[in-house]
Amino acid sequence: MADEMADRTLTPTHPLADRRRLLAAVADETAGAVRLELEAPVAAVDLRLDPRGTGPAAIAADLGAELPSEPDTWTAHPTGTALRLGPDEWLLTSTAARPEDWEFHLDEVAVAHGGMAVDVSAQRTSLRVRGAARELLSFGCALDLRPAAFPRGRCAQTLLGQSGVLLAAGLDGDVDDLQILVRPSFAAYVADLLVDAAAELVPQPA
Amino acid sequence: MQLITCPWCGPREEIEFSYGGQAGVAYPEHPASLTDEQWAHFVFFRDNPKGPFAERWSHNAGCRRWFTAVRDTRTYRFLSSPTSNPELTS
Amino acid sequence: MTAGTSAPNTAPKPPGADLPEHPDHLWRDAEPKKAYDVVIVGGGGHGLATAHYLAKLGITNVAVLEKGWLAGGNMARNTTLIRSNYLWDESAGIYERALELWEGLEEDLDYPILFSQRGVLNLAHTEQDVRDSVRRVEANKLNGIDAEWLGPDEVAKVCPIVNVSSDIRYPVQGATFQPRAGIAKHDYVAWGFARRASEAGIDIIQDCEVTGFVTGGSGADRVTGVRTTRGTIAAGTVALCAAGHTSTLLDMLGVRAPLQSHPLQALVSELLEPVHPTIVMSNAVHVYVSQAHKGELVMGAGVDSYNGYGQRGAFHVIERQMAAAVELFPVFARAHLLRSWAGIVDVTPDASPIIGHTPYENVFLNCGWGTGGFKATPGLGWAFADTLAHGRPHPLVAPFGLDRFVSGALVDEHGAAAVAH
Amino acid sequence: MSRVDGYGRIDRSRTVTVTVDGTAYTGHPGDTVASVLLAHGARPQNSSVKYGRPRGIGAAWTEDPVGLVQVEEPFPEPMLLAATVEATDGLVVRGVAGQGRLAEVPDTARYDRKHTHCDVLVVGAGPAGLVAARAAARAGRSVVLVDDRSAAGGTLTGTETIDGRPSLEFVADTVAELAALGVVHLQRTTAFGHYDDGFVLALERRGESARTRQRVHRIRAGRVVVAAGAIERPIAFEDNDRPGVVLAASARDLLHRHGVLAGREVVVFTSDDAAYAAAADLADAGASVRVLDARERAPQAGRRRCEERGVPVETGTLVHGTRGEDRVTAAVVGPDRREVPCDLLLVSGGWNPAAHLASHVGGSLVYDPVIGAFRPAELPPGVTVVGAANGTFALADVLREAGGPEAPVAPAQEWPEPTLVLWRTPGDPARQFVDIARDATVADVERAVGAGMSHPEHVKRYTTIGTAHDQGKTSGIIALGIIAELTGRPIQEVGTTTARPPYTPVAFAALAGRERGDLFDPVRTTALHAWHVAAGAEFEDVGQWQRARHYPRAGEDMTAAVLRECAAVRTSVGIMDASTLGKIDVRGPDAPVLLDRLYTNLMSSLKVGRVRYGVMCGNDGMVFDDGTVLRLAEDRYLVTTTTGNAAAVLDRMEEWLQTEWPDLRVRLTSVTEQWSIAAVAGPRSRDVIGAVFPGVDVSAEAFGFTTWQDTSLDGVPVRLARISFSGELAFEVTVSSPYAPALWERLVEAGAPYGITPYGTETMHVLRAEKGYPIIGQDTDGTVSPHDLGMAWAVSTKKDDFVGKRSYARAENRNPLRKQLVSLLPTDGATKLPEGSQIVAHCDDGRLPPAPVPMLGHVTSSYHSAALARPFALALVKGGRERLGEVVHVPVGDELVAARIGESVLVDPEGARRDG
Repeated sequence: MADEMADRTLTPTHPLADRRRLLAAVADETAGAVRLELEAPVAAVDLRLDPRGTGPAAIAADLGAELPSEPDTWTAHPTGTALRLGPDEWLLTSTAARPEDWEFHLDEVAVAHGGMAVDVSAQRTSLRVRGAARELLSFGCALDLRPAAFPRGRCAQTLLGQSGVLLAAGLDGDVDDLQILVRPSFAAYVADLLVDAAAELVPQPA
Repeated sequence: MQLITCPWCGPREEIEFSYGGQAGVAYPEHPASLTDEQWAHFVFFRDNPKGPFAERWSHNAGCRRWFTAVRDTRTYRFLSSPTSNPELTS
Repeated sequence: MTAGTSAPNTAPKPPGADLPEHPDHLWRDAEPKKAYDVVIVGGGGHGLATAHYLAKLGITNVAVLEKGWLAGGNMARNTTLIRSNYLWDESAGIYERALELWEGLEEDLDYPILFSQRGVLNLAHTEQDVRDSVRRVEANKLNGIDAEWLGPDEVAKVCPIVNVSSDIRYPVQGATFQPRAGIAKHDYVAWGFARRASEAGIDIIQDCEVTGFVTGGSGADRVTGVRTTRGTIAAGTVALCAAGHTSTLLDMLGVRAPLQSHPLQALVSELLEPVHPTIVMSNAVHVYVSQAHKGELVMGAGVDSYNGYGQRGAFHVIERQMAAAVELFPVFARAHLLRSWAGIVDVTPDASPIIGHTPYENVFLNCGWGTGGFKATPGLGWAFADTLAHGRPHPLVAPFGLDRFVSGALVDEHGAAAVAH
Repeated sequence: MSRVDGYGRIDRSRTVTVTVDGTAYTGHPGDTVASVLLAHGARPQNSSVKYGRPRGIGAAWTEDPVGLVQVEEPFPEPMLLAATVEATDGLVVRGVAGQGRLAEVPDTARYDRKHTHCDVLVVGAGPAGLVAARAAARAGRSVVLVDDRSAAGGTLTGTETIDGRPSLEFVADTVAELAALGVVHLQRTTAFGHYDDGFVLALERRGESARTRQRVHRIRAGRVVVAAGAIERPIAFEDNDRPGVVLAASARDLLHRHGVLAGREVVVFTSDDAAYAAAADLADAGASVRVLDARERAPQAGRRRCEERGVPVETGTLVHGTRGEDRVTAAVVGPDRREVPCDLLLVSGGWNPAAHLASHVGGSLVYDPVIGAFRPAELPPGVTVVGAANGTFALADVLREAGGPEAPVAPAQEWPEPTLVLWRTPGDPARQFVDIARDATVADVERAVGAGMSHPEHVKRYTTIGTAHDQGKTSGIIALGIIAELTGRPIQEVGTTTARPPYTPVAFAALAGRERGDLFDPVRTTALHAWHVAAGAEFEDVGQWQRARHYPRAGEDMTAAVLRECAAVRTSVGIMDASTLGKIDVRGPDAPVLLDRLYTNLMSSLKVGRVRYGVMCGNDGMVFDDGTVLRLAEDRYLVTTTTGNAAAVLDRMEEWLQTEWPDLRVRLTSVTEQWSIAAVAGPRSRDVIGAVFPGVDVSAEAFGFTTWQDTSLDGVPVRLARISFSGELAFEVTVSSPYAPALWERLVEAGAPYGITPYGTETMHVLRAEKGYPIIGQDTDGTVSPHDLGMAWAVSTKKDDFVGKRSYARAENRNPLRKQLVSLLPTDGATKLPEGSQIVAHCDDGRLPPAPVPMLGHVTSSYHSAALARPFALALVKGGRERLGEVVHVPVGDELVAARIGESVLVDPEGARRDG
């Protein structure tokens, strides 16, 4: 992606650029209990396929990894992840491709199988919560986020406060973390909500 | 606030869903051939039973799929496991 | 009362915390007779008011059938707002007639119904709110209804506890104000009507649920009697005043009406020193609050989204209402939610009631008031009694016939009516 | 000082000072305001709501019908029970006379919500709750245990033995075991509401010094175990409201929790065994105690314990009343009304199960004549009630019922005597208080019943019994009992009143939680928001979005700024952020079919590369939304919606697609935030676009109106479309949102030579109004059809059907007097008609006729026009298009303003300007 970017002088702006410092401060304030990080934008398409058709296999062959077959789960592929959003809907991300190429390429494969791919790279922005992520989100999310109920590999579209979000558990695997994908226009609200809730994790003076 | 079982996402909080009212009210084949009264009944009139009611719900904050379920309007309890549109489930 | 007089060290009473005494007799619990000229199904506010005004027309061979305890449905559960500042002429007509009657009701019923005209503010928070508000105020004025548009500063003068600062999420841009709007004590209103009707010889029959209707002859378009849990009662005319339960009755008659019954929640705080001099409603920031006579804050929450006859709603609706209340009235922060409950409101596609003829020539319909039923009580009772007496819709209710959904002549209060209630 | 050494779970090494009604009292951590007052033999200076009679402390916890205080410091809070307010240093409270007082300043304390999930939620950490929680936890369930008191143990005082050990040792061990088993154990936490599917709301009081003062736990449990105990039942007798009349178990609780002896000379009036424990304990603590048992026989064990302590027990004896002024000095006993001196009169009429939480979710109750109370009957799935809450009172039975196979054991009670159910004793009903909080007496109940009221709800409303802060926790059942007596019906038949949330009062702010201030409702902003802010924009709320309304320069008001911005667009070039428009990618072979069914006009005939304006209606034929439709490919469209309706339009399209036409091969994807849109409008817009995109031939011939082209800027894909909402030559520039700020800068830079002017929504509204383009939601209100808007041209006659078409054939839609969109020009050429103004017929005398005045319609939009150099308006007028040229009147304040009806298009009706 770096080379692709090289010829571009039109520079992108992160939707949460003005919250970066605020979010970073949380780690210190909570004595490391929880960390909030902005993630670099990635290419993403909304993939629609008949799950009973030949499409999923074709896409899997192209990606070199199976699409998640279970509801509300995600799988990794060589350049990104595939999150299952619905019966006939997946979100496919790539850190390697340019958004327009990612759409064009996957669409080509999908259309041949009665499906389609639509570029949604800028439709969501991503926040990563590390550490006490599950507890932090419990202040605004009604979903059962206990590891047993929402283990690594699970994802879910749900509500965080009053904003729709797409949550994914443990994308890195090593440390317990949650990824929050949210619409850019709601991102500041979600960031402020999390920062406010993080105060609950600040160690109380004895 | 009750749990509603989305056929795809499983049990979720009521606020994630939007209500679609009575299920099984089909759009008329030939609206033009209907009398004003028949058309009015399609547009405005819906059953309002005290008891089991087949309803449409949409899991708006989740997978955005519509499904139908039977619920008792007295107890609010869902009587049937929701069934989603066959076209859309694996 | 003796405890008062004989009580040691009687201190001054706190303002308003005390309520007037009730009469020693309210109504006769009647046994159903074999037949009545008019059978009113539903012993709520509308049924009882209709009975009262029928009596004024000299029609007293009347039964009011209540399936539970008198006025125990929405009448016992509503938040008692009375106003007439509706947009459309048709609505303004019936609600304004009701307000006129409210203004004389205490005398008419000889009952302390605690009608208190403290005015209602309908807040505007967006440019479109402002347009809709001005539109409604101007329409009200031309219809002879008291109404004014107030800027934020004037809003603060009328109700100093409203947060009119510009730094809230949806700043108050102004409000419509109807000074003659008010509240009344719902139970007393129902009991006042019941007492008058009972005095006039009308039978008030509780624990009497309608289980079916007797139609005359084969496929006849008349109902000759009403089957109830206390026997079959012959009826000359049948008036349906069953609010949220109307569909159940209509199903028995094989008649369809565009009604959906939803839970509507309300709540009160503990008794508080007077702090809120008027009534405030806000659409954008959903708040609806007044302070009742004893000092409790009375609030109406939103209508729950789904059909329900359970007389209970979901808690997130209450939580959202509380958030809105604290946003607009910061001083409410430590007031306490004391009790919450729910009624069953019958909602129509155009948010206006359905009144008038049914396919049965002697069965008349009154339903679909949604959240507006209480304020209309005397007006509806007055016009519906006239409708029953003459066998045709009174001009004030004529626009609300079932046929409007066929013709398309709706009275759509969604767009412009301020927040419900 | 009635503090007793060796009693109480208070920290005597530290003291706290609380001020009540101006007097400072010292207490200890672990005290409540009530226990501090009683320790000093004092009471809050409050008087009753109706008769102004003195009120003391009636009970040790939430069932107290009296004992209300108003907190003044650290922050005013109305109507709290002295018995439930923990004594903290510096606390200032006062008694209340019926009404509480709210603070005049906003509450800055933090409140929040936390979601918790568990297999089993146990409500109550008394003996039943502790062993129920232990059993569940030992079985490997995830357990949450909440209890409203400051410490676990419930009614256990330490005098009992469990598994052969002092009960409090058992409590301590169990609490430790629960912690070890990972149970989430919350004290000072009241489960106040129970909703469907195991959803329980619990309020945690974390203390005034905590960062977050109160927290609402939203608990979703697989099973809810209600172990909330029972509430002791008083007995009504004359002047039973007098300070010093206290529930027996409460006095015992005060002794064992707080080391407070509430009286020295104690009379215990009971019809139940439990009060004997209170008698014995108070005697042990040094009080002189006398037991008056209403029953003919006293329980053997109880009698023995009393005899051991020299506590006389009289059976078959009733208390008829009390003597005293501000507090009780004697009990009036027996038919001969002899006076038995006392400074504390304890009462126990038995126990009422606290099964409220089961009732919240529709659990039914049945009257049990043996205990004289309602106990749970039918329970909803997933709900269990154990222990006293279930009507099981003896400790041994409670443990067995709640503890399962590993239940601990307690010695069985020897020879219990059945409770005598006694609502009142003989006496003057007007002095016998049923609901002390509401000053409601037996006489009031008699009057209610005499007035024809038989249903408890009627009596409740007539007498106000059960409506106070305690919601009738002690009075409700007595009222029912007396109604039953008076009407000669069994209680079960009289019925009960339903328990509804909350179990105890909860502060509004606690329920608002985090949804306050900035977090009350999300503020949605576009990728260009920072630029607008820097440019000094004024914003307006459109739904949750904040859109730049105008960009005032120094000294400009909105009118001036908007006139300037309008002029710039009409004479040179302006730029606006149109990113909030809803955008939906419609994709699939049947996309044309779907759009033909949803839009009033034809979309299948739209050629790839072209753009068409479309109108969407509901089944009722009324305009629901509008926007442009770009055909991107044979099987692909990009649909735009109004800002406010973006979500609603997508929802409606999905609803049609999924529930009516699932056979259509189409998929919908929201791309509202994927793409940002800059609208560049004005005669010089071509120069600006040409400069930024030199590779694009922007000539009218190569780039015609209502066409679009894809291009790129520095390798970033950009879409250009010639769409105009102002009537001027205009381009919409669409780019992936992260690149919008950079692209916008390029456009502004390129426009500098032409004085490119950023303009906001207000200017956009003026420009479109000059062209007669309606704003859905402003010029429509859900009762307006496309024909009413003069958009018959947008309603296809070729299509058999589309959503709403059938409704146009209805009688009302053919009514010639339907309101139609027209323009309105004030004849004085100066008055800007207020939006929303009503329109009446021309009044020759210039005066309004008396009300009601028929209305012809109303002003939907009204502005000052730079192009017309005058104010103008759009209006919906009955039969408007038949009235062109007519003069009507518009009431503005006390004036009648004459205005002439005209065509809705006022600027460039022939559309000559759109090509520049």
